[in-house]
Amino acid sequence: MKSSKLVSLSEAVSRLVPDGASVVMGCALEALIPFAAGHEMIRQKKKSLTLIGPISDILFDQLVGAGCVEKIRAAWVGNVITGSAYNFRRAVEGGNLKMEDHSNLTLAMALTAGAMGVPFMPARTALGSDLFRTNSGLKTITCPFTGNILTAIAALLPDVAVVHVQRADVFGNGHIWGNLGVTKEACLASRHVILTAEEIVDSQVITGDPNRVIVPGFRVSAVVHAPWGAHPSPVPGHYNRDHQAFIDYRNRSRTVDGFEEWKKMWVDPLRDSRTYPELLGKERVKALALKHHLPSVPVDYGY
Amino acid sequence: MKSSKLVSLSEAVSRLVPDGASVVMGCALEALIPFAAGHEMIRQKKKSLTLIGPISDILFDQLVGAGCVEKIRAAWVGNVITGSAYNFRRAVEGGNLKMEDHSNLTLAMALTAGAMGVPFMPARTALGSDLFRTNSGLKTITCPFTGNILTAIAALLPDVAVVHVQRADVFGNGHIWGNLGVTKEACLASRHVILTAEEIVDSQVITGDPNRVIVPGFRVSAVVHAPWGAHPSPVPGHYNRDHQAFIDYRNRSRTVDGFEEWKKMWVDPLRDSRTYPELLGKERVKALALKHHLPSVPVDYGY
Amino acid sequence: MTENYTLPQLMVAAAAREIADHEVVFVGMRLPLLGFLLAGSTHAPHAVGVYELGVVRDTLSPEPIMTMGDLPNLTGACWLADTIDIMSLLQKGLVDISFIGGAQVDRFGNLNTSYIGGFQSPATRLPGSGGACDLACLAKRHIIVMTHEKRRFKEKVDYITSPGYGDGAGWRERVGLPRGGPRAVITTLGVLRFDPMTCEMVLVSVRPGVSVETVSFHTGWPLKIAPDLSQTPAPTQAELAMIRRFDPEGYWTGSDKNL
Amino acid sequence: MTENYTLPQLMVAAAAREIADHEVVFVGMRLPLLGFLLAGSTHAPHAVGVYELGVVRDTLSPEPIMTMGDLPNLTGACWLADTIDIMSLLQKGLVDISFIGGAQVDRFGNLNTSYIGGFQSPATRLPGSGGACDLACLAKRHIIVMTHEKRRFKEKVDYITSPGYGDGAGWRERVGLPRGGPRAVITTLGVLRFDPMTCEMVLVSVRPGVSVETVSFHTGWPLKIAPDLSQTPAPTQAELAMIRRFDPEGYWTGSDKNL
Repeated sequence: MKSSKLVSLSEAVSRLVPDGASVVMGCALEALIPFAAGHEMIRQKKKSLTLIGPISDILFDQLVGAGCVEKIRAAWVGNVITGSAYNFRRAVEGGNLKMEDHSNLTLAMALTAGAMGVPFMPARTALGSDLFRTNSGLKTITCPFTGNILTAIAALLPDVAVVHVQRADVFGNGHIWGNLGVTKEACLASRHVILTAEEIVDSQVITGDPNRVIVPGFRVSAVVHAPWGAHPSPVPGHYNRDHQAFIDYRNRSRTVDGFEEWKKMWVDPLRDSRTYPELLGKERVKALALKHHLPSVPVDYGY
Repeated sequence: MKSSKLVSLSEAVSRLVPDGASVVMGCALEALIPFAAGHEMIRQKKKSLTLIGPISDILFDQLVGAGCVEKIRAAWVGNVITGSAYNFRRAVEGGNLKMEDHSNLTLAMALTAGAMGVPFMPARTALGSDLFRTNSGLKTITCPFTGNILTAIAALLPDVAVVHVQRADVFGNGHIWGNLGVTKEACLASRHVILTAEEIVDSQVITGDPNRVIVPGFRVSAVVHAPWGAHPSPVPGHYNRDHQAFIDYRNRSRTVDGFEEWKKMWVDPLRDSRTYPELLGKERVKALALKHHLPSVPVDYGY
Repeated sequence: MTENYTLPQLMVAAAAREIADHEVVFVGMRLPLLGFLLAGSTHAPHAVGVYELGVVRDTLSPEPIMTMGDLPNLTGACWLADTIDIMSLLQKGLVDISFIGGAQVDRFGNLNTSYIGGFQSPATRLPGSGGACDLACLAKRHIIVMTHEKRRFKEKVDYITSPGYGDGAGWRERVGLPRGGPRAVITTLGVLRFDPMTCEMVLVSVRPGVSVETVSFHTGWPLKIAPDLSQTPAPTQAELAMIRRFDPEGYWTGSDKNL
Repeated sequence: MTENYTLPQLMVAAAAREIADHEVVFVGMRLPLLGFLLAGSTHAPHAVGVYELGVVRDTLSPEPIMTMGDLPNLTGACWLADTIDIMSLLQKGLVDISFIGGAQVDRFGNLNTSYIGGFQSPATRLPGSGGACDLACLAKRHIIVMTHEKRRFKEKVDYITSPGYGDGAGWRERVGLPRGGPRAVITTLGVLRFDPMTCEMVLVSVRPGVSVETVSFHTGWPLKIAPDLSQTPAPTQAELAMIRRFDPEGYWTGSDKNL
């Protein structure tokens, strides 16, 4: 029989995210951001990581603040509803962080190239912009058919993709729904995939609807049970976005000391992701839970 | 309010498939082949069509036999379980059909380029093959980053994609499940999209599960109710593949006269796509219907 | 005069007016998101919103949203898909209009949201492009929405995150951009458009109570003024009511803090 | 000797033996499909099957299937996706083994499934590549399965649909192919492999009851014979029982008609 890939968050991160690894996260943009996994990287004091992702919405800022990051390859690093990411700003302005500037499209196409197994993708974006000056993975080429000037975007091939899903089986088959961002491309482009899942379910729930599988189990290296593992970002079917947490983080992270306080409160106490809902507290859990349930109409995979 | 795009098959084909049009069909490969729409093109005596698709499994052969086709851009034209497509063979061997040879990957990437709005895609396939001699949309290029020799595949931009789906609303939002082939890319690459649907359903069924939508309604030009509209190919959730029909077609189409007989029996009598099940007969409908129903577990799109 | 609206409300209303019915709108964050919702609930009910997260919707969300990633924005969407699908609509030229904010802009509408003070040793690192560069390159037209200050309206931006008209007429074609360019700049002081011949920014309307001199003073180059300069229309009561419905807490439009 | 198996059954068994456990197999149509099912139910239970339609599965379908598009092949799959996703696994080098049939093959394993007699005015137009060209270019290794006849085993094929080793050693690297090449040819008369130095086909086993002379006679070039030539193992009773389970009507393996 197939063997289970279910491990603890601590084991997944310690085995698959060595110092110096390149990690793609926050692939669904504002939703399903794997905060639990990122916080475990902070607890394990990872060093010299390269972070890859479209916008990250404060997760990258937290890893930068904790000193885990050497380089970021991203389109945007900030706090969606408040603006600046302060650790990120301090690090770049202090010359302590390498930056490769993408747009959302160049990043998506770079991961698509990695997923498809080609060394680059041609695009019509970014021409005339200064992204070419702060991203060595962009060059201009001429189309062999039309003569158009195009942007060639070098493939991104992360060491590991960390993806939060709603439900997964122990073999690594996971369901995701909602807006998908660059999740599929990131999984296929990466050497390893870690799934953190709100729920671990019977395999038949997953293989009973194979169109919702984001990446086949044989491409996944580890599955972790991490309820509320994407908080404060939203998880369709599970919980709403915790806007207040993003505002609180902005306020705390304005100073280095404030960030340390935030970290002491939200990252350090946890040794096992299963206790996160306790840390969050019953009231907040209740406030963020779905109030209106809208189940999809089933489809038939019979024969 | 939004206006309905629901029209008869006859109107959709007459309005959106003029003589000389390029039409992509059979996008899910062996499943969901839009035979009803293809047969309507035969009844309307379309001329000089360019057909685009990965394998087509006898649909292209039927249109060639009926004299509708000037050119085929495809990876494979035949009958999956019996081999040769006889009208196609006769036409190519007689010098009456232009052929552009693709592989499944070059065709998928050509449509992907069309969908993405770029003039070509780089690939690592087909190098050293003679596809380059019978497809002017393939050239070799050098990767600007790695120096690798690559195949550049020119974008395909069909005039119209004809796609059979399981269920759609009248606004053009359609659900598809099962293996998807190149359906999404074909829809996005094409100027117009015609959906033929097993069922027309309330819009809330579709927008209640937006991850199953194959292409957003604003990109769709016409929706047609065509029950059993993909027979004899299989439709997940609705009916199994009618193997005997493919074998019968092989036997009939071995000669020009045999093909004409087949056409008289299966294409000419129909005036309305909704009456096809009558032509098929109750027994066959029953034999092909699903015997084992396996509904998916719903997911929650609430908030 | 006493104004019964905030500056963000004025800008949201001005942004909404740029959207025509039946258009495909690439919806961004903050004020442009509200502008799209306002347009969709007033003069442009058939506008389709596409969101870079992987969302297409042509109806209002069942509850107010703070950002496009909020779950009500997924409920009843007509497509939930991949970012590349949405960006491909843009790259193919199927997006009619989009909106971009910026920290710095020059007279040709080139925008900087990346580095203040040069990228080698920046004084300030801003969040970056996100989708803005793509919108500026690939939408049929885009609208710039930003605070009007001299330090932001610069003779030359420190870094081009999102190309406008480069150094003037013909530049976009020369660098290979397939279409588009900025159509208007909606600011805290008025609205500017671009001269079709020179591609230079021209002031076409000023906010009620603001003088041309004030606008010029806050602009870092000698500002061109349209001969038929008008007043930016104040938001109507109906528009204000609708904006309050979409931003009930006033997080975005209650004061000027979040511009 | 009396054989208690058909030629297709022999070939299916030989094809199955090429698959190792835990491998990712790009599953084709006809005999290779049966070979994969046989391997998965005998020595390679952890093999993963990927199908160009957009299917990945690591369990047997709940009912026998005639072709990969049959609905039982979707039931319980671990991924239903786009063709480009499956082909991308291949292009990235994640597919260990695949199988291809052919109408013509030459000594370097180049295959023709497109045009007999030159593409300008072909005597016979065959269906074409399908995914075969991609498998031949991009799988880590591929296996050719075909009828052994002189008109098919040609000094030079009329058209290269699916590249083998071109004109010999070093050719694949020269044209830019990233990996792979044919590993074996399973025919109605025996099994051939490729000399690692010259990349030329070498007969390594013959079917029970067939002589080397017969194989040479049916080959269109002076055929190299392995010094340790053996006999192709006949399918075991257990293998035959399993093949009959997957092809209960004997459509593919009941006689030699569908080779």
